[in-house]
Amino acid sequence: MSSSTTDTLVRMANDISNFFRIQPEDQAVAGTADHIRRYWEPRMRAKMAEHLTHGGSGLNAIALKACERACKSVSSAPIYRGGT
Amino acid sequence: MLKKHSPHFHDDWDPESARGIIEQYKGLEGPLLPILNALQERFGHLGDPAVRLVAEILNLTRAEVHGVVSFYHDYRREPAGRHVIKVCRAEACQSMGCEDLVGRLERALGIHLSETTHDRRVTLEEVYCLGNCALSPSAMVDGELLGRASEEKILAAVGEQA
Amino acid sequence: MTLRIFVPSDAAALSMGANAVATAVQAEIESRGMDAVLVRNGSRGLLWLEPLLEIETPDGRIGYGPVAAADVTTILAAGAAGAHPRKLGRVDAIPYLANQQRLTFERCGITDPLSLDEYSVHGGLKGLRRALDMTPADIVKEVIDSGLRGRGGAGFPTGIKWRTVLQTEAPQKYIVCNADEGDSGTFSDRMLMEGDPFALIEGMAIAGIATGASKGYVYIRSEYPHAFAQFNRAIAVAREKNLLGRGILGSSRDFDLEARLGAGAYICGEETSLLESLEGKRGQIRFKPPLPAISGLFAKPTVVNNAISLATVPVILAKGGGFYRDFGMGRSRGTMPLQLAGNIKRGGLVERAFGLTLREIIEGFGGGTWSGRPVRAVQVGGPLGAYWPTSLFDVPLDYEAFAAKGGMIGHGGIVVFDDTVDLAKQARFAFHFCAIESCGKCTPCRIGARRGAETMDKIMRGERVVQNIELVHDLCETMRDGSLCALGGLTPMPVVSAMEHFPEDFDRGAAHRAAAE
Amino acid sequence: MSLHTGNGFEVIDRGTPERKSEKQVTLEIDGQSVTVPAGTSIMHAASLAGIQVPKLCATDSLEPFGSCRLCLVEIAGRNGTPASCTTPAESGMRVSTQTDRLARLRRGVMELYISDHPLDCLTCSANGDCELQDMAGAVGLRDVRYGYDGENHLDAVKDESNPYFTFDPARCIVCSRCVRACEEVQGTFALTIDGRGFASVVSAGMNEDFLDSECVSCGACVQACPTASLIEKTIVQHGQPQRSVITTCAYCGVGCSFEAELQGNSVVRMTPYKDGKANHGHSCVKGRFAWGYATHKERITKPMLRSSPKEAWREVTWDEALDHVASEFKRIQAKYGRGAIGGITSSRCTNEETYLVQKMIRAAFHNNNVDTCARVCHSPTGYGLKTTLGTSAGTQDFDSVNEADLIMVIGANPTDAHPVFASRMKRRIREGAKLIVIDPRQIDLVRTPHVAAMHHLQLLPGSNVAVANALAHVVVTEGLVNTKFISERCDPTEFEAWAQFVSREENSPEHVEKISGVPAPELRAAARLYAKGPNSAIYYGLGVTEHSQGSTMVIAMANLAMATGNFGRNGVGVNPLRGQNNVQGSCDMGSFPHEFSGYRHVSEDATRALFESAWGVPLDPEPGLRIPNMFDAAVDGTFKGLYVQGEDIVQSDPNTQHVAAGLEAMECIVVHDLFLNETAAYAHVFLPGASFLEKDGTFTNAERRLGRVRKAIPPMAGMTELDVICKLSTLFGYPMHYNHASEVMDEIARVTPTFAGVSFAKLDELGSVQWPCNEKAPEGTPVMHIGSFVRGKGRFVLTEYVPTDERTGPRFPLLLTTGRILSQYNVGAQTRRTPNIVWHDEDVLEIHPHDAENRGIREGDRVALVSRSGETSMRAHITERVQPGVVYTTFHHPESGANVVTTDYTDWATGCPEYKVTAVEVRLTNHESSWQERLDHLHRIQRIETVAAE
Repeated sequence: MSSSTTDTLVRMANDISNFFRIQPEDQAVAGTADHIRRYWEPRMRAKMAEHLTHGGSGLNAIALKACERACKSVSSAPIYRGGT
Repeated sequence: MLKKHSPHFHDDWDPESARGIIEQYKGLEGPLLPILNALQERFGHLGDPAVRLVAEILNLTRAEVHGVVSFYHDYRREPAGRHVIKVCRAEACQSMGCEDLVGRLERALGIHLSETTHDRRVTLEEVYCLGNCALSPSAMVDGELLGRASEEKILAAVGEQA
Repeated sequence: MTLRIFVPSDAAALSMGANAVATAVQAEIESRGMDAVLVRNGSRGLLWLEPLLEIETPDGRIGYGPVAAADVTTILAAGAAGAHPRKLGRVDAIPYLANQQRLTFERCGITDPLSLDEYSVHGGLKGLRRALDMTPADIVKEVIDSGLRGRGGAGFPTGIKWRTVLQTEAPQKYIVCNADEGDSGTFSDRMLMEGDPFALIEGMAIAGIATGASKGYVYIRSEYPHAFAQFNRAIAVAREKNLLGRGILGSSRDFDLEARLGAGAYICGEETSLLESLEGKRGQIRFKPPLPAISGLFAKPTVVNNAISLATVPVILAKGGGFYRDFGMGRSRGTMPLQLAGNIKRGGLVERAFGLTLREIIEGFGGGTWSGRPVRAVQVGGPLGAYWPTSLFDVPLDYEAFAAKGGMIGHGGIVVFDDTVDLAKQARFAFHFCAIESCGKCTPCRIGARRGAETMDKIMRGERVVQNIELVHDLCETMRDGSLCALGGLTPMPVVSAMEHFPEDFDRGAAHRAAAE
Repeated sequence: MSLHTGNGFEVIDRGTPERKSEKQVTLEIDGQSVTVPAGTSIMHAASLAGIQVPKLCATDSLEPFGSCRLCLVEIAGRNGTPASCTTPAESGMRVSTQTDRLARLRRGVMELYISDHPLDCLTCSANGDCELQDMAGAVGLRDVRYGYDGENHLDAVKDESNPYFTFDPARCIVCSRCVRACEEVQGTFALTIDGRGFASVVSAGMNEDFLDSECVSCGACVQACPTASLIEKTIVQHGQPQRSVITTCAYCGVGCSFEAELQGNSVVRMTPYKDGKANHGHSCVKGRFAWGYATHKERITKPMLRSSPKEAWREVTWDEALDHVASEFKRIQAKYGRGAIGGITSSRCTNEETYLVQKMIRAAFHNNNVDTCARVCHSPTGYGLKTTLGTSAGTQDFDSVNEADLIMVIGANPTDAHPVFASRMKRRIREGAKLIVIDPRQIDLVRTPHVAAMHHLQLLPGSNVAVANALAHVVVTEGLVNTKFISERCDPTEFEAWAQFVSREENSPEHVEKISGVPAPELRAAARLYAKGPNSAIYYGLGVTEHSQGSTMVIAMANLAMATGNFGRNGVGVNPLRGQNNVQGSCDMGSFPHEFSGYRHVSEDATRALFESAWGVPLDPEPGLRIPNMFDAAVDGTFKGLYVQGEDIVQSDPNTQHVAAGLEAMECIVVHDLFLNETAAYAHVFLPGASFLEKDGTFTNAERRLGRVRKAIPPMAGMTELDVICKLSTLFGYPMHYNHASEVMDEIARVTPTFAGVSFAKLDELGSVQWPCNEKAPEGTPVMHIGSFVRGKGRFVLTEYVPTDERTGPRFPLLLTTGRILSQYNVGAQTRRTPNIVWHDEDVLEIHPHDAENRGIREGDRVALVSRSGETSMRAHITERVQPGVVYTTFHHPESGANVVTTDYTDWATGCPEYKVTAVEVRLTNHESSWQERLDHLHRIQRIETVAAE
């Protein structure tokens, strides 16, 4: 697994969280997590999960919480709940 | 004085003063003819650079400006001679022998109507009515109207000012 | 009392050396230390007498003419009471002038054209002041009642046009004065703008008030540089004296106007072409409808009137529509400023009520030809007017009477030809002129005029004369009924009238045959 | 003037445009009673009554002109013979169109015309398609009595400067239709009449050659010409067409309807179809003329294989090629897993083809690794509009612009990129609509003859969101909000939060001025103008989407439009100008890895169940890889096989070297295209594609309009994409078979609620239809969100301005932004293979005189363009169209390598690349960049080996 790809994922997660950060934190985390779950292919989430096991360096606070929520259980059932 | 008496004299194109002229009139409603008249007054003719500049400032295409310039008899795309003789060839002047007068002038100047002498001194043109029909035949030399015009009278008008 | 000496600054007078005369007068006043002032008036319209010098006396103005600069010393030395070969006596007693009925040209040549005070003293501004106290509808009614019809040529009732503009709602409306006086044989617009410009300004202001238009344009042809300059000077005076601008003459009404110079296009005398030109476009004809009164300049409701029509409005408002209506005959009411031109002994401007005959004008006022040869033809109404023989000289001047004989009054130009005229040549010229001045939009005019001239050439060369005359007749029908505007539509009038009244000039086959024998 | 042979869609020219009026008038024409809207011309009314009045200068695409005088009629009780084209019908009129007098007049006019016209009908290019010829017959002209020796224009010199058409003044009848078409239809005003009277002659510019004039070669003049004066060179060369097929242009997202006119199986002309609802008979230089690429000699028509990209291509049979692909992809899946392969659908292909590609990937590959080139252009549009309004598409039809009072163009350059729509927009502006342009560069619309923007907010690239927030700030703080609209149509709580957010000082124009460089008073004035409307419409392009905040900006625009009540009627809305012909369609068809057709997420159980039952296979509930992530995964070694249909990812995707690295890491790359494009250099299999002329299907344009693509000629390679996908899928173990594209559309309609009412039969009947088209809207939906938003309440979402990470600094002090020009299209694969190259034969770098001066750069110098990603070189063009600090280029030529320098920063929501903001330095150079040298090498290999293979 190349580190550059991980860097890309970290940047993507941060970018997503930066959009939501204007909202109250719980909503921001939820929004970021939902976005990642909806749009990231399982490999990407798995790779992020692995990065989290090493501490998730580079992720900002919201992105870190969101990734923990969205990427930890990749193989779990569909997470879509409707609505955006 | 030269300029006053030779309104058709061709001054070198000067984009800055042309721009000034255009800017002066561009606020008018329908500013194109006043601008073209003023530019021709200043430069003696309306060359391609003038057409381009007018188009640019008025936000028109050069096609439009060219279309207008080419429509009106007065506008010149090329400079005229230093003196311009316009001889009236409309009916009132016809009744008083203007065709004969035109022939005499052509022979005297060695040019045909719409032409300029080799030395660029005189351009001979026709015009249809100068509003002086009770004193036909009429001519206009460098903007000055002549009544009961004759070859002698017209050539004297050019000669005096040459 | 300071002596007033008048030398016209009218373009016709200038064309005969009036400036040199004026300079001589000024020099004479100074060298003699006279208590005198030189006034540059307009022309009286006695153009064969230009330059006409006048000296004011308690008994009236004494005229001299035509005067050369060299005559000035002797004239002033002799004084108004003395004798002089150029002396004409009291100008207003000269029959040519005494026999006129001047309403529109009441002041022309009498006043200093740029003195608004003089204008006012001589009856000016009365109409406008009255109009300012009237409702627009009442002003329009007054003009309708006067019976004034467009003096540009079409003869459409002026007041009706105004009513349409008045009734068309729009945030902006315009008064456009058509001073693109291109007809050969006409010069009344020019004389008026040079000799009594405030009359036109006042007339336009009244039109503005009557229709709700606050802006006017006067479109002056470029062949009239002198009139353009003079009229602009008058506008400047009018603005300064609040005849134009905001709250004119202290009222709550705004009206301003601008003079615009044409660029050499006879067609721009047609109202829609004129509007295109004012908008800065090629002077191509617009189709109608919509009428300019509804969608005219910049698509706004627009009054387009001839300069003489507008300059006649002040006298109508000042003296009432009924006063004006009492002049004239039939449906031709009021007076018409006629212009005597061409090969004529006494050329000039004659303003008379409708109804007198061509003979009275040409022989009475005009005195026959300049050349002294017999009159053979006369063209009334400009280049698109009919050529008439002397046998029609008893037709009275009246729109309908002229139309009944296949002619038109047009803008009142009368061009006289002596017996040297070749009517086939004149017919060819009618086509040729149409070809030169065609805007090029509609096919009958664009191609037809060219082909007409070419076919006339063939006739004049004696080629297939009968067939070609028939072709010219067919072409004339195509142009008359098919053209978009009056230029193409009326070009057949001089052609057909020449062929009808002077057939001998067209039978070149016969002439050629005769020459061959 | 085109033929309508055998296509079943006859179009009658009624001479003057249709008029709309509540008032109807009834008149009698030649004894027939006819009722028409007030304002209708007599000519038009007659045509409706089945009476064709002779005419030459009149055509119903132009306002009446009244010049030819053939259409004269007589009206009972009126003098004269008025022209029927310019005379409005009035109640009670009794009109005669045929009388002896009229016949005489018409013959008289025709006699004049013909006296100045060549008498070579039999050898004339327009023979059989000439209105002058038709009219001479109609009026019974037998003789020209003037002879032919009069003055004429027969010796006038022909202008052949334009690559596509000639102008022969000798055949001109001076009807001014060309001049008027250039003005009224195209809005370019490049033509005029020179001179007057008999000397009148049509002139381009100042009597220049067409090529040197202001002409943009849209073809409107040629279309309008009633004779052979303006005629296509193809017609001069090949003669008149025998048949025609109505189809949809394959260039931009305007989706113009065209008639492909043919002789046998050769296209000889493409003419815009008058009843086309997107273009109303208009066209641009690309669709009208630049179709020669379709049969260009570089078209690949045989499948090719090679074991590695270093080797030569080998021509093979279709069977061998497809067997190879199937076995390679199976091998890869067996070795690396189900998710190791994927595919890219094309925004240039039809809806049906796109649908099948994604179906193949989902159903046969058993994963969701499908993406489309819309990823790199308008994916943020889908995200942003879906989030706020509930639908991933523009809100209006093109005709809506006719009712806009204020047009705001943001990050789009319509006169270059969407010229046919730009002409309509310009016409509306000439009619009085006001214009605001938000763009870092002075695009033509800012000031072009007869059009001038009231405000040009010349912002720094990357500051879109800040500017949009500032506009919103003014709207909210100055009380310009449409409270009635919001209370009825939007979520009030979310609005309140948004209003509070935009009101913050950080969003004030005065603060945003510091970020964007746009003066605060300009921002305030623009916001007021927009809010005042009354109908304000936003049109935007890739200058909005191709940013790290592309989706945020789309949301911000939707917020602004909601706050001012600009949705749900004509003249308003938020409207993307889509780049490629079928970007909208490829998105609609489920090309994105996370959603099925109709924008339904793969994780929705009910949707998946619907598709599983329709397709008969279980489907993956997890989203697949997006294009940039495919390259990442390839570099990571988990993604090995890629099928690419009709997209040149190497040239068009950002950070070329990263793309190349990803491709080089794969084991089987299949390129399915017309030409050996840049991506093909990395491919193992090349499958020849079919051009739009060779197949049936539909394209969906930027206004959600489905237009039919109809097969005009047989596929040059023997198979269309539809055939190939069916075969490939079948080989892959998932059999697919469709007899015709219409069957694919039937399936799409079954599984997609917004398309439920769409069928080829309906399209043939209506011409085209805009989705949603279903039971609720059987004839489609021109304007969306009437009454309520698709998602219910309109949703305000906070849009904080988050600057991109791409920053200028001492090393890279300039900002590069990119765009396109009129004559070229996208990566130029098509237009570079046409004479359009005369207008643009290389990409250049636009640089402000100030920046050029500082670097010693003169006009035309070769400069190196360097970014953190890479380096390329091109010639410099010094211009004040760009502001100081900003440089600009196009990406139509592969040699330019604009994307070698662009970065891999992407939109946070969709991964759309940030093409529009790259920090760069520019310096003089005298050689090509190393990347360009390598490209030359790659090209040489491709070419030599391809020639060898032929």
